[in-house]
Amino acid sequence: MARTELDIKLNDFEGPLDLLLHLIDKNKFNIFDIPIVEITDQYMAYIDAMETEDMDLMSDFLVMAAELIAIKSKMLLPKEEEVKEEEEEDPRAELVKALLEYKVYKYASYELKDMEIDASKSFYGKEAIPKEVKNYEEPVDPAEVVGDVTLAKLQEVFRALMRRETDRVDQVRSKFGTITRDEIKIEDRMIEIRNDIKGLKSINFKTLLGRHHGKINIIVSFMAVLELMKTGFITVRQDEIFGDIVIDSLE
Amino acid sequence: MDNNKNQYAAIEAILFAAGDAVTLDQLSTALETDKEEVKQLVFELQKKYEEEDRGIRVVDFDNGERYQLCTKTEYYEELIKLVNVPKSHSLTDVLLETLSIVAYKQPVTRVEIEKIRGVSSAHAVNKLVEYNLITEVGRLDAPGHPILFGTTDDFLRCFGISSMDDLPDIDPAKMADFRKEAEEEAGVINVEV
Amino acid sequence: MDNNKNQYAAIEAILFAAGDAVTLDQLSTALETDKEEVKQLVFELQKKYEEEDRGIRVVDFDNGERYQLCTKTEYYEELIKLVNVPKSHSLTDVLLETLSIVAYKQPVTRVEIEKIRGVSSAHAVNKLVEYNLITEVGRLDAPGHPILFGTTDDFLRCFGISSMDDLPDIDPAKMADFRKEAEEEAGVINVEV
Repeated sequence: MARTELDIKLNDFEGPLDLLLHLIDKNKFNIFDIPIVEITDQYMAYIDAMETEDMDLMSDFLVMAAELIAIKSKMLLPKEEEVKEEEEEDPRAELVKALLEYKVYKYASYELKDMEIDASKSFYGKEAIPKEVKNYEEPVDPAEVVGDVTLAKLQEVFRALMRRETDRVDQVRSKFGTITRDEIKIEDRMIEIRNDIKGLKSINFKTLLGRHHGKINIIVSFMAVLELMKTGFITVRQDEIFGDIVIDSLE
Repeated sequence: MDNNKNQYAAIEAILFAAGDAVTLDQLSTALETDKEEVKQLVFELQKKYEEEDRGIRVVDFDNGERYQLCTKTEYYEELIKLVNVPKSHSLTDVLLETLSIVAYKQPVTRVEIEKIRGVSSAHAVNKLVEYNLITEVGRLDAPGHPILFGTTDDFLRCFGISSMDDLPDIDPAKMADFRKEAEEEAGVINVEV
Repeated sequence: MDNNKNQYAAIEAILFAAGDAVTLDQLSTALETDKEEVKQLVFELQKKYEEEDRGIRVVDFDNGERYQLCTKTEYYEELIKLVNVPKSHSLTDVLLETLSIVAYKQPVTRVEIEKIRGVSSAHAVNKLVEYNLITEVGRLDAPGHPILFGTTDDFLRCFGISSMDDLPDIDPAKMADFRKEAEEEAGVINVEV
């Protein structure tokens, strides 16, 4: 075969099956009775002349080459008894099946191509949702939102919140650092209290607070009292639960 | 084939495919018809769209310099049903907390709510306003004039009460009780604040 | 007002605004009309579009499961003069071949495609996924759980078909045709395919 005849790049073929179909077509071979020796020779000639840098494609072509050679050698093997021959499968059967199946999809792909050309003449629109619709927010039925939440539940939530709020303030105790940023420091308050009660026999905690209103002040004062008690400057009495706290100076 | 009809169809196809506004010049070029005629055609097409109880119409800008297709406003309702996925709304814990504060402390500012909850509550407040359970009832006479929130009539309706007097008592006395309770629990002694 | 007419207009408005395919379910919800009735309405609308020499038409996908408006092919000439034709990805033979295998054999794995094509097809499959003509439709319950590919709505649009039933026949009958053809040429019958 002349080189010029092979002057088709393998890239022109979709794959080995495509090439085989081309050879069958060109030689007017019967697909059900492919002259395997001839087609293998022609196939190999194409492979030899192959110009492709695509190693994937190359290897696919080589796999087929190996298959063709295998089929060829099977067919060249001496045949056994006549009877057996009829039952024996043609070594080319698998290949023929593959070629036919491939040919079907190849045919379909041509049909699709035509259909695509026709279909490309139709244009689809773009989304055109009016702004008013896009920005629309469904009015919510408050009753649906409330659902089965009762007034009692609402109250319970509020109670829990109030409790939590106090807890949060109380936690300040463990975070003196944040308090010291306030106007009053426990240390300063301790000194103040010591001065306030110096010379007094005893003083009511409420009286001691005096001008020191506010939650933080109460807490700081209370902490200062506890601190002074610990360090032995004062003692603290409370006659009954929730009763007045009475502070006695030891100085 | 009726030539005019085809021209109408062509205009419809063009306006539909373009999506955006198409100029009279462009239409004239595409239809190979002079501008005055195109203007007349579009005018007739507009009438057809009106008459035939169609879902779309042709709007024109700058006295027929540009045309565009758009949906008739009559069908916005259907579009809304198409676009809006109904969401289920309910009072989450966050909303419930916020609502309870507004209910019992109203009128109240957002900052006060946040002070009680200890976290920013803008989203929750906005949601409750959106749900029409709370609303602006005034402005605080303070720097920035922050909004004061209170509950709405819908709030009363939804909780089956006729006025805020029906709210379980959380008047100042009651509030003090709460605090006392809380303080007791926290181990803080009873202090007059 | 004629109720039916309004329904048609509503469908037109919805399809126009949506741009993309609208499902029968969505239409039914938006129109508050049961699905069978909507199907019938759209069917009549399709006929109206045909008869009235309109520039657009309603295409349906999967036997009326989804609907979309598009221009009539007759007005392609006018449209290309104006509308920027979105340079549709040119489908090479390799892509078309791969696509036809997916179309007819879906759901199908890449390995199956490669077996039929006799050549590695990763690149072609990726391209088709990129063009949104095929997509992952599931996983094969086999080692490695390979991806199963199927065609998309864009595939239907691209080839102007409304469902896979509209694909050209390549069923066993077609296969038989090929065989017969070949057999006639050679006058031989001996291989079981």
